[in-house]
Amino acid sequence: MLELFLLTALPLLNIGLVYFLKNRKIQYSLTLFAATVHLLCSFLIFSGFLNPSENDFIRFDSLTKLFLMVLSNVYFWVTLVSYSYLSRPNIVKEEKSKKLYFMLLNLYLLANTLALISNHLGLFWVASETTTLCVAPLIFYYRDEEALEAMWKYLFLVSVGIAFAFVGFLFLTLSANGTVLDGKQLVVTNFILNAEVLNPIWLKAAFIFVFVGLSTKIGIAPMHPGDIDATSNSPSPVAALMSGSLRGTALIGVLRVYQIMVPTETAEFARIIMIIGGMFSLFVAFVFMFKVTNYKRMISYSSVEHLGLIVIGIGTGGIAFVGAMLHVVYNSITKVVLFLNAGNIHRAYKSRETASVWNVLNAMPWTGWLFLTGFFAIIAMPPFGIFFSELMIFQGLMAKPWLLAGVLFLLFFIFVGMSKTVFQMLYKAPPDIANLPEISEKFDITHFASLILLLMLIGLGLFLPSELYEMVTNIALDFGIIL
Amino acid sequence: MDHLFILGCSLILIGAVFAVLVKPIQLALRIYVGVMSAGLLFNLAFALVNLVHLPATPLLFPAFPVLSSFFRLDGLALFFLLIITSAAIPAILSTHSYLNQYLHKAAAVRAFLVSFSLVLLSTQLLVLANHAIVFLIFWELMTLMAYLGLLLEKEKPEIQKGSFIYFATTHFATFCLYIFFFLLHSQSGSWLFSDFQLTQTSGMVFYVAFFFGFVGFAIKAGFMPFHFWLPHAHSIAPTVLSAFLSAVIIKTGIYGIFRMLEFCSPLPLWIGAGILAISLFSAIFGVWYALAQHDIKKLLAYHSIENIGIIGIGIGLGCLGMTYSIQPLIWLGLGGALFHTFNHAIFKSLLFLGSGVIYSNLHTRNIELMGGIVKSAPWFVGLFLIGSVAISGLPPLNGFMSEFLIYRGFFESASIFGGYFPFFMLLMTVGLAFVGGLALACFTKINSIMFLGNERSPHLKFTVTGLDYLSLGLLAFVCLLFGIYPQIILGIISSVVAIFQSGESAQTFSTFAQWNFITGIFAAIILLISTLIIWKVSRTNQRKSAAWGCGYAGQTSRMQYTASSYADDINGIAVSVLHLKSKVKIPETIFPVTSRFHSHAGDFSEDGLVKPIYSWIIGKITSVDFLSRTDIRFYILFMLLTVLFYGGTAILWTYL
Amino acid sequence: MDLSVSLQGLFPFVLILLVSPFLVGLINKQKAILTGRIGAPVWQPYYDLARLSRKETIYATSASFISRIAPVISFSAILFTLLILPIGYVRPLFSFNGDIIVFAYLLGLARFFQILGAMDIGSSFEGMGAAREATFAVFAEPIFFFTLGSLAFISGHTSIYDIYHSIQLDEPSALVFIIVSSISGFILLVTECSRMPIDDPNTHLELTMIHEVMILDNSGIDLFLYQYGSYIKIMVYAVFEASFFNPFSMANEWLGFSVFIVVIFLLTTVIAWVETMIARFKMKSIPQYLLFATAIGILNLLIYTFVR
Amino acid sequence: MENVLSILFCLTLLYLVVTSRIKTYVTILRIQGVLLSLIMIFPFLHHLSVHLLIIPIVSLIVKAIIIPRFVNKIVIDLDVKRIVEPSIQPFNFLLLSVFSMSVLFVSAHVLSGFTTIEPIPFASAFSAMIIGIFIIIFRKKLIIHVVGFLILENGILLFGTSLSAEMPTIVELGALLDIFVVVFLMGIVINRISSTFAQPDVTALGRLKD
Repeated sequence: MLELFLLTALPLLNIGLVYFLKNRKIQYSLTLFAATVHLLCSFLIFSGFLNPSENDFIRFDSLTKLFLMVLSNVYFWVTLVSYSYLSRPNIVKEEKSKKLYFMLLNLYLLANTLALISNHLGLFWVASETTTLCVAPLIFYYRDEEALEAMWKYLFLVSVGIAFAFVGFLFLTLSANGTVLDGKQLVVTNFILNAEVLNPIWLKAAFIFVFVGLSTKIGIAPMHPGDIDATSNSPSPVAALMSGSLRGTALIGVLRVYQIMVPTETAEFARIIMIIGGMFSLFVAFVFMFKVTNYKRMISYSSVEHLGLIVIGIGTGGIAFVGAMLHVVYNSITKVVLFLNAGNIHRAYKSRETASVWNVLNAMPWTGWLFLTGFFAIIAMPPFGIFFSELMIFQGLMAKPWLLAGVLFLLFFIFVGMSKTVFQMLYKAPPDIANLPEISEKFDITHFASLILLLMLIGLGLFLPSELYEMVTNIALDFGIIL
Repeated sequence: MDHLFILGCSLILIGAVFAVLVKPIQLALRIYVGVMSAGLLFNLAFALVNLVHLPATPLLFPAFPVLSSFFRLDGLALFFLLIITSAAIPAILSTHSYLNQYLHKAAAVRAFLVSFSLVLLSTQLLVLANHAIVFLIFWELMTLMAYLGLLLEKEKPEIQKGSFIYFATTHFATFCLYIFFFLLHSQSGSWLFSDFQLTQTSGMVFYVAFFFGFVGFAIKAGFMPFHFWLPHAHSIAPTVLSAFLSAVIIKTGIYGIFRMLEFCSPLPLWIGAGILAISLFSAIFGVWYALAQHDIKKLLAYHSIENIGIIGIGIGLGCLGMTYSIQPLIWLGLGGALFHTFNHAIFKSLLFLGSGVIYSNLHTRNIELMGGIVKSAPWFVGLFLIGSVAISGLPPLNGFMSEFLIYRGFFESASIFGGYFPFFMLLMTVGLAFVGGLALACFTKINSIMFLGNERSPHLKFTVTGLDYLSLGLLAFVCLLFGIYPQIILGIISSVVAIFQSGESAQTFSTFAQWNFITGIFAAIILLISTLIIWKVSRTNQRKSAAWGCGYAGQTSRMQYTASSYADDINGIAVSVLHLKSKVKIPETIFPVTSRFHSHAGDFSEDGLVKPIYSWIIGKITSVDFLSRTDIRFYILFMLLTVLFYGGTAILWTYL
Repeated sequence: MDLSVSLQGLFPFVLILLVSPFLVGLINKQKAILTGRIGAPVWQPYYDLARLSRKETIYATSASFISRIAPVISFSAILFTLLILPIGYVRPLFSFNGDIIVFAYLLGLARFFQILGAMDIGSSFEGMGAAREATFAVFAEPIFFFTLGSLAFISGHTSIYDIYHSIQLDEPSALVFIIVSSISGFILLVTECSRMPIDDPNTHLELTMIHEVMILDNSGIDLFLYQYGSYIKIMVYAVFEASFFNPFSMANEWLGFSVFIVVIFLLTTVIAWVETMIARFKMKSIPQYLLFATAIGILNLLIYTFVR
Repeated sequence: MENVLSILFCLTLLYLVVTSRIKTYVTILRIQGVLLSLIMIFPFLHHLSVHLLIIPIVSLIVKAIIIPRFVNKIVIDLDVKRIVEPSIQPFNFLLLSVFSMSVLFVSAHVLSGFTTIEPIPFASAFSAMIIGIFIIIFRKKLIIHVVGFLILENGILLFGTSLSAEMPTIVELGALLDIFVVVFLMGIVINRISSTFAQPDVTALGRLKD
């Protein structure tokens, strides 16, 4: 129970403390402390030093361990840069948002951790709805019209989506009616053990509703718009948090249901659905990469693309599944880098429109180069991790050559569209030399975080640690994939 | 032996570190050049030593068995390592003087130096890779680092455009290679090159794999019609990088094709025939496009396409040899191709580095604005001239020797094959001769317009630094050496080609020509020329006078023949094929008024193929707007429809 | 091969060096006769060369070292082509596998430097001539490879000497083949040596010339080298042409020698006759004319390949 | 008995479709809350344990009292017009709703043939969901969207109770709390939107696009 306590109690305690202690520095230290402990704890769990006990509500299988690690990692870096982000000179309106910032962050950590470790679908549902609730005010950080709209859309769309997911869970219980499962109908492990007795019709219905519902959070097209609006209008650390961890949290819900379906004959159906959803996400990213005029939205669409790719990988199975799991890790890291640096650009140029950003590489060398490197990482250039995970996904897709051809086609044009935007921001000479805003930058904590994360990405890619690989293959094993 | 290589690579990395850390940029540059050239020399020595000891193929990192299985030191890899290092050393030497003009932008220069050294490193490791994934990693790294290298003057719009085209196209090539390697992997179950096998018995897989592999490598190599990125990238790159791009990076595509041939034996006939056709096409139109250019670097880039075509002709010939297992043809074709690859790396480096010297003095790439350089820098012009003669394939320089091998291959094949073969082979020979004629026209054009006559735009002085002379001189020396005495390298090539020769009777180069005889003739020619020149100079009755102008004495430098007019006769024949556009304003009144002539050479592949397809796709994409709704009610509707759609899928899936 | 064979090859080499101005003189004399003049003596080229070699050399102020080395390189390259070419039945001094390629490219080298030498002055007259020279060379090169290359491909040899010696006139198609080849060869000669109807060696109107205008600013020893080089070139191509009829000489050395002389003499007559009777072509239509010659070559080879 | 209540529930839905007064929407939310609590109390009648009573009571408080009151307060605060402007003709909407409800009932009947569902609560629940969604789709006012969302949630609740599955009390309470907080948050956002934009409906929210 110690682990559970470490993972959840500290954030819980912090919520109260932060609420009463108004000094932001203390708030920050407390939150960072909780984040560090969380990171340490999940690392220990990940590497097998701690073996937490499990019950009907809590479970620590490989999937949980991996996603917990992803969450901790993203959360830690986001917290680390939060203080400097909050201390930036800005307009008065935001002062109000800052009061709640750390409290919501702690609540988010608590809810997200619970969602990840939950073995009970009801608990998962409550926890993930709570994550939405604490992210929504964070989206509204800037308190302007766009943020308001984004917050409304995200809140409403995700609430409806989560309601759909709930319907899905109810279908799951329905599928177990009249079987040995009666009475313990929302416990995932029980389902997995008795998958063969489940009613296939309701199983399929459950998957459809869960997948569609949670897609609003994962960002699978066509349920992606709320996500796009939210990540592009929220402050960068929050956007990084959402892209890096919240999408993963929703994904784990889908994966749980899929895991139940794996031994049954309906698994094939789930795979088809996931591949359709993934392909449609790629298509959407493909279309919008040529339409976006806002660089944060562009990064959000890139998230849609990568989550789509992950879902395709999961749906394809085999080595692609392994690739997809690694992709979750790599994508989360890369997205943090991109969003943090996009935030720096936003602060300097006071605009999210690509057209009003020029020559970032010269004006802000640190941010510019890190952003460029992050861009190379996200388009799967070696030696960054995404290169390897995409390669695995492609290799798995070789079994379906036409699909692979389609994926590569879409990815190529996504790359073209994205790089056009990025390069324009980074190199384009300013139209009017005289009216340039005064920009000077020093090496600060966001750069430090980005640098470490990129190095981590290279390290994880090139020298794939055996622990990580073992973990991923264990997950694959849980999903019935033997390599 | 491999500590030489490790030492070399570490020195290259150390060079990059110095470039970043040393504070005064001038000093950083100097240290960089020193350290890098030392590192490259080590690697050159490593390649040479191992090549001499062929066919023994030692391990690269014997201490680390896992790592050493990723790399392979066979003849082909080592030969390309030789090419890379011998082209890289002069490029590095020239870096010093070329970058002097950019020293005020210290950060950009440092970034360039780092990416350049990483390009060098990844290219070298690329050719040694024996593992498909490792190969792909270095392949992409090379692309990426070369891309970063292009950004030295990133504020210029043309550089943004050109570098983007380069990046996007090569990324596309990488995607093709993904498919290629995956198919190979699925066939052999291994990622190691040494295990790859692709036979025609595998049916469809063979064709698909070959298609994607060839397209992927051909894009990199610049075969027509995949070449369109090449003139853009080469013309905007910093010249030292252009030299390396043209001399080495596009050769990695050739390297890939060679490897592919190794995997796919036995080769069906259509591969050889197809490669021959596409190569001849590239060669002819590459040089013809080159003739129409005014931009010296663009022109040289098109010449790269021509030379890639010539190399491809050699490869195609070798493929025919492999198909029918005819040893001499394999030797002459593949050997000629390898030799030409090496030679092209040498003389194209020479020409590009030369154009870099011109650019740093005159700050223009337009040859119509040059002229008269020979008076201020005769030695420099002499060196450039050696490169020009070599690339035109004229004796007694190395360009001739490799083309000679390929010609010999054609003649050889004619005597072996019967039926229709001689006819087509003769057509290829004539095509090659035609290419030679065009190349001659082109290089007389640029040498004349750039160097000779009077200055078109006055420049104060033309300085060529000692390091420039050193690097150009080294390259010119190699051109001359391998032209007169190719036996040195032909021995190596024959042991490299042995990989492709099935059967025991690996022939050596001496079978195909009396090399010593040729050496003798060429030496005699040079001797005769030198004697005559000395004799002529010693004659005292010389004098200077104004040039003959039909009695008109008021000639100005603007009245000289221009590059456009020089090439007009030849290009006039193929205006439509070449996408040549010209705007003329002819004076129509009796008294002359302002008139002008402007010509521009397009590119059929870019203007006729890539752009239309690209803009069609983009047009279709941007016209998709059912997703661009802002109303939240649509999002909910989408959700509902998606559920219904998936439900329908479920029903279909269950009952069909 | 042993020394005696080599020495045997050296003899015709020296002979041709001596005889080549005479050949030009012969052409000019016949032309004069055909136009009803007495004309200069056949020895006139020798006098010209002797005069040029004595005169001082004038360089244009805009000329560079290229002008000084170009004539030498050009001349040397042409000289060496002579060493490769077989004369009648005699094995040349240098004969090796692939010498056909060296032959063609040595002429290319000569042309390369001649063009550079012309362009060195920076005068637009020379530029015009050089551009034309380059253009026509592009289209002339294929003709060479078609005429000699098709023989090489049929015979399987790559040495000019072997190629000529492999010609067998044992069937009518071969005879036709040889005759058509010699027509192509004649067109090649006319182009390469700047004779009518490609170029007019007599006019001194700068705008219409090719070869003459390129050497406009050369004088003294340079002009000597260029002129002598061009005389040798004509001789080379005449020999090239005459060797097509080599098979007739297979039986008997003396018969061969006489055939050789007769053919070359006939050739001079034909050149002279053509120069008298035909006007120079329009510059724009010359490439078509040359492509026509190439087409003849293709057709010829096709017929030969498929009739056989 | 459950079936009767479910049918009543359906009737409220149809009334929802035809009405155009916002006040009626709130009233119907109340009625549905009461109906749901009644349905949920049945397990208690079988077992008679306090444990089973907690959920119906809490849901009665939340669904029938607090939330409708809160919605009503927003309506009054915002001073929105009482009339709902539909973006579809009322008759067509009714037709569509009746059609989808009949489809749902028929398919529920078919499905009950070979699975263990009770057709009437099942179909009623899904009718509520689909009509909740229709209300969101065909109405412009944001407050009506919230009502539509609540109808959807009511449908889900009905669906949940129609299954014999047992949720742990804590989870169920959490779910109710979550829904309450969501609605609360939505209310706050709508308040803000109405103070920021001219009118709180979807036409105001069109800034974020590509």
